Amino acid sequence: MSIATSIQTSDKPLGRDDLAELVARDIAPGSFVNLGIGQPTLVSNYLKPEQNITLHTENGMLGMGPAAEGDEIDGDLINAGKIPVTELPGASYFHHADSFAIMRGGHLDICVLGAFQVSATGDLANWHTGAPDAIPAVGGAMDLATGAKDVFVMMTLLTREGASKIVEACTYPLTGVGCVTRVYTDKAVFLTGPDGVTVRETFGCTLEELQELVPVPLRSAAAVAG
Amino acid sequence: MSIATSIQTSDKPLGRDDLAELVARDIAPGSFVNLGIGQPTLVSNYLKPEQNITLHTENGMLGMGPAAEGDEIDGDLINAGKIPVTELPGASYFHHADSFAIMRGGHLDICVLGAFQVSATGDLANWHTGAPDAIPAVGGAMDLATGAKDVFVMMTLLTREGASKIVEACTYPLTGVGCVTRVYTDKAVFLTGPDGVTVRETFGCTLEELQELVPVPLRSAAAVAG
Amino acid sequence: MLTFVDSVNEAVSGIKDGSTVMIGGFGNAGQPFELIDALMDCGAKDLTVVNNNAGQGDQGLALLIKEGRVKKMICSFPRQSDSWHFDAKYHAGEIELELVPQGNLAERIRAAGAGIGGFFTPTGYGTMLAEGKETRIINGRGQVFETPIHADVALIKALKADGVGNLVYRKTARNFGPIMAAAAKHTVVQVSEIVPTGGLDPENIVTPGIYVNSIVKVA
Amino acid sequence: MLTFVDSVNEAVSGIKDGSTVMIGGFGNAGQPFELIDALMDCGAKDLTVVNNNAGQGDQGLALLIKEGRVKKMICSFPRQSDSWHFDAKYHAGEIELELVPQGNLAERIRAAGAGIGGFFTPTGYGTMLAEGKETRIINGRGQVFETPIHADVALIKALKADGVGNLVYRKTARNFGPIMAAAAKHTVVQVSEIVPTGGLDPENIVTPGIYVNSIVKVA
Repeated sequence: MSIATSIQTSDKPLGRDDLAELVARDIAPGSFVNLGIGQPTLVSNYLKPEQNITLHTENGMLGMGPAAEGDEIDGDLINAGKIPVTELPGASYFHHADSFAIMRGGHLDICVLGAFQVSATGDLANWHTGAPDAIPAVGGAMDLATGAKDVFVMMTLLTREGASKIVEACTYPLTGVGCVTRVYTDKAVFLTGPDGVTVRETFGCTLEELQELVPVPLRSAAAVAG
Repeated sequence: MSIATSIQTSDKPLGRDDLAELVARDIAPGSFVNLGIGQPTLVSNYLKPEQNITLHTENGMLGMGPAAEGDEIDGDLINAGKIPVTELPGASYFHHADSFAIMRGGHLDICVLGAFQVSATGDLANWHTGAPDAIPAVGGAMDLATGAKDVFVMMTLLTREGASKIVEACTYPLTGVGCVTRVYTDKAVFLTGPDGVTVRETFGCTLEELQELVPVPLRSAAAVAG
Repeated sequence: MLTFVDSVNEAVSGIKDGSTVMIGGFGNAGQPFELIDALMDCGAKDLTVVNNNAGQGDQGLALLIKEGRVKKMICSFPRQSDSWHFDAKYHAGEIELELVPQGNLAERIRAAGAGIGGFFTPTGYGTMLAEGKETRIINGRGQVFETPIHADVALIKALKADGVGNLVYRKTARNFGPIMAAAAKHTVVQVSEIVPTGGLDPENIVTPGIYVNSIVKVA
Repeated sequence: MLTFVDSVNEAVSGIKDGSTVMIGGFGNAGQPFELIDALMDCGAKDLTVVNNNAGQGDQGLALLIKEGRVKKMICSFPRQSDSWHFDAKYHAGEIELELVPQGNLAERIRAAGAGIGGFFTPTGYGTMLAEGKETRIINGRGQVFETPIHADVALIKALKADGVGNLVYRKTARNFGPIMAAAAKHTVVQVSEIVPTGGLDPENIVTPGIYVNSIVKVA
C-alpha cells in the first residue's frame, strides 16, 4: 500500500508530558486501566474526573488514586512501582492471584507500558536487554502484555543512538507476542497488528520523513480510512 | 496373612447413632471435617465442644454450627444438603472456588461419606447406581473423595439383599480411586489401603464370621500390630 | 460499562438465543429468582445454562427447562426429588447434560475468569466422568485435564452494590456469584440494596465492580 | 493445629535446612520483617525462598542471601537498585534463580493451595521464560504449562487474627499473604493485633484459620 496523506497534528515532536496527555485523552470513558512503571505513570496526571477511569495496580487494588503526599503516605498503600498512593471512593483490595486474574482474565481495557522495541506485528520487548551479565527481572510485564484487551506502548521512537525502536522483528528478548495495539512516541502514533503498522498521526514530521526513520512499511491511517 | 485375634468391642451390631458416635470419637481434636449428606451428618450430633472440631460445608463456610431451628432459620445460611444451619463464633464465608480449594487442596483432615461400595484398596463408589435410566448426579462427592487427607465411609456392611458392600472391585461407577482410608459399618470398622483390608474392631461378630460375609481377605489389626 | 437498570426485564433484555447463561445460587441461597423469571419472560431460547442444579419444583430454571428453552445443562447435581421437568426432558432426549463434579465446576468457572487455558485436577480421575478426557500422572497422582467454562451472561444475586458496582454477599448465598461474575462477558446482578460509592469498605469487597455490567434492585 | 507463640524466634524454630520458604510482601508492604529476622537467627540454610523480589538493601531477605543461606530464589523481580547482595551472589554463581512472571508466580502459588496439578496460561508464551516448557495452542492462543509452587513454610504478615486463626489484612499489604498461607504446609503469621474469636466478621475473613498454624503478635 502506498503512502498517501500524512496527518500531522503537531508541528514539533511531543514531550513526555504532552504524550501522556494524548494517551489520557485517548482512553475511553469508564475504562479500567493499568499504567506501567515509569513514563506510563505520567498518564494519570492527565486523566479527567469526567472520564471516570478506574486504575488497577497489580499489587492488589482497583480504584487507585494519585501519589500520596505528606500525611497521606501509608506504607501499606503502594502501587506496583512501590510508590505510596491513595485510595479513591469505590476502591477495593484483593490478593495477588485475584489481582492478576483481573489482568490475565482479559478484564482490563487498557494497559500502558514502556518498551525497548515493538515489532511491526505488535511483539513487545520491554523487560530484558539480553546482555549476558544482566540479571533478568520481569515483574508483571508479561501478564500485562498478554492480559489487557489493548496494550498501549509509550516510548521515544529512537534510541539514543538514533535506531528505531519500531522494528521488523525484536532483537531484545520478547515480553509478549503480537500483543501491542498502539505505540505512542514523540514523533508519531502507530497502530500495530497482524497487518503491520499504520500511522495515525505525526508530530513535527511528515509520513515520508517518518518512513526514513522506521525500517518497516508504514501506512497512513487516512489512506486506510480512505 | 492369617486371621489371628478378633477385637470385638460390642456384642451386637451398631445402630446408626452408635456408629455416628464412634466416628465422632475417632476424630482427632482440632480437626477440620466435612460431613457428607445423609448418615454422615449424624456425626455432628456427637462431636464434643472440647474436641474443637471445625466443620466445613462445601457451599462456602467454615465453622458451621448445628441445624437451625425456629427463628434461627435463614435461607442464606444452609449446608450442602440445603438444610438451614447456624454459624459458630470464628466462622468464615467464601465463594465456591475458594471453598472447593479448601477441599481439593488437601486442607481438610477428614471427610465422612456414605457409600454403595468400597473396594479392598479403598476405591469408592457412592454417586451413581449405573442403572441405564438413572440420571447421574455427582455434586461434590468426587472432590471430597479426592481432596480430604482421610476419607471415612459410613454404611451398613450388607445391602438389603445381603451382599457385602466391601468388595474386591467396585461394580458401581467409581467416585474416586484408592481414596478411602476407613470404613465404619454396623458390623465392623475396616481400614483400607494399598495393602488391602484390616479389621480394627467388630460388633456382634467374630472376625471369622465377618470373613464369611466379606469377599476379600481380612486381617486383624491386632495381628498386624502384633 | 456499568448501568443501573430499573427492572429485571430490562436487565436481561440483551440475552440472545443460543447464549451460554450462568445462573448463581446453591439451592435457594443466592438464586436470582427474579432474574430467572425475567429470562423466562424475555423469550431467549437454545440456551446453555450453567448452574449447580437443573431446576427444582415448578419455578425458575425448572420452568425454563419445561418450556424447552434450555438446550444444554452444565451442572453437578441435576437429579433431585423435585427435578421432574429436567428428568422428563432428559429421558425424552430433549436436553443435553454435561455433568461436572462440583469442585471442577467451580474451578472451571474460576479458570475462565482468570484467563487459564485449562488445568489438571485429581478430581474425577479413574471415573466415568473422566472418560474421553486427557489424563496424566503428576507427582504420582492421576489427574484429568479440565477446561474453562466461559459464559455470555451471568445472572447472580448479591446483598449490596455501591455506585461503581462493587458487591458484597450474604452468608452461604455468596457461593457461585463471585466466580460467575468474573467468567461471563456480561454480568447482571440483582441486589437488595444499592449504597453510595464509598459506602462499602474497600477491604471487604467480594466482587470488584470491574466484573459487573448491570445492576437491578429487587425488593 | 493452631498455636499462638510468644516470640518470632519460637515461631520459626521448626524451619529446617533445605526447606522451601515462602515470604509474603510486595516491596515493604506486607513484608514480615520480624519473622525474616528470626529466620536469619534460627540458622536454617540451603533454603529455597519464594518472594516477589530477592531482597533489598542490607536487611531481611537481602541479609539471608548475603550470608549464603539461600540456595535458590523463586521470584519475579530480583534486580533492583539496592539488590546488591543478590546481584553479587548471582554473578558469583552462588545462588540459583527461577525467574517467574509475577502473575504466574501468584497463580502457581494459588494452584498449590487449591490442589491443581498444573495449568496452561498465555503469559510468557513465545518468550525465553517459556523455553523448555510444554506449550499448546488453546482456542487459537499459545499457552505455557505451569506447575504449582508448594512450600514447607510460609512467613506472612496480617493485620489481625482471631482465636481460631482467621486473618484480615490491610490495604495493599494483603498481596501474597492469602495464597502463600494456602500453599505452605506450615504457615506462620505475624499480626499487629489478636482479637477474641467472634471479633472478626465472618463475611470479611480473608484467610480462614484452616490455613494458619502459628501466630505471633509483633508490636
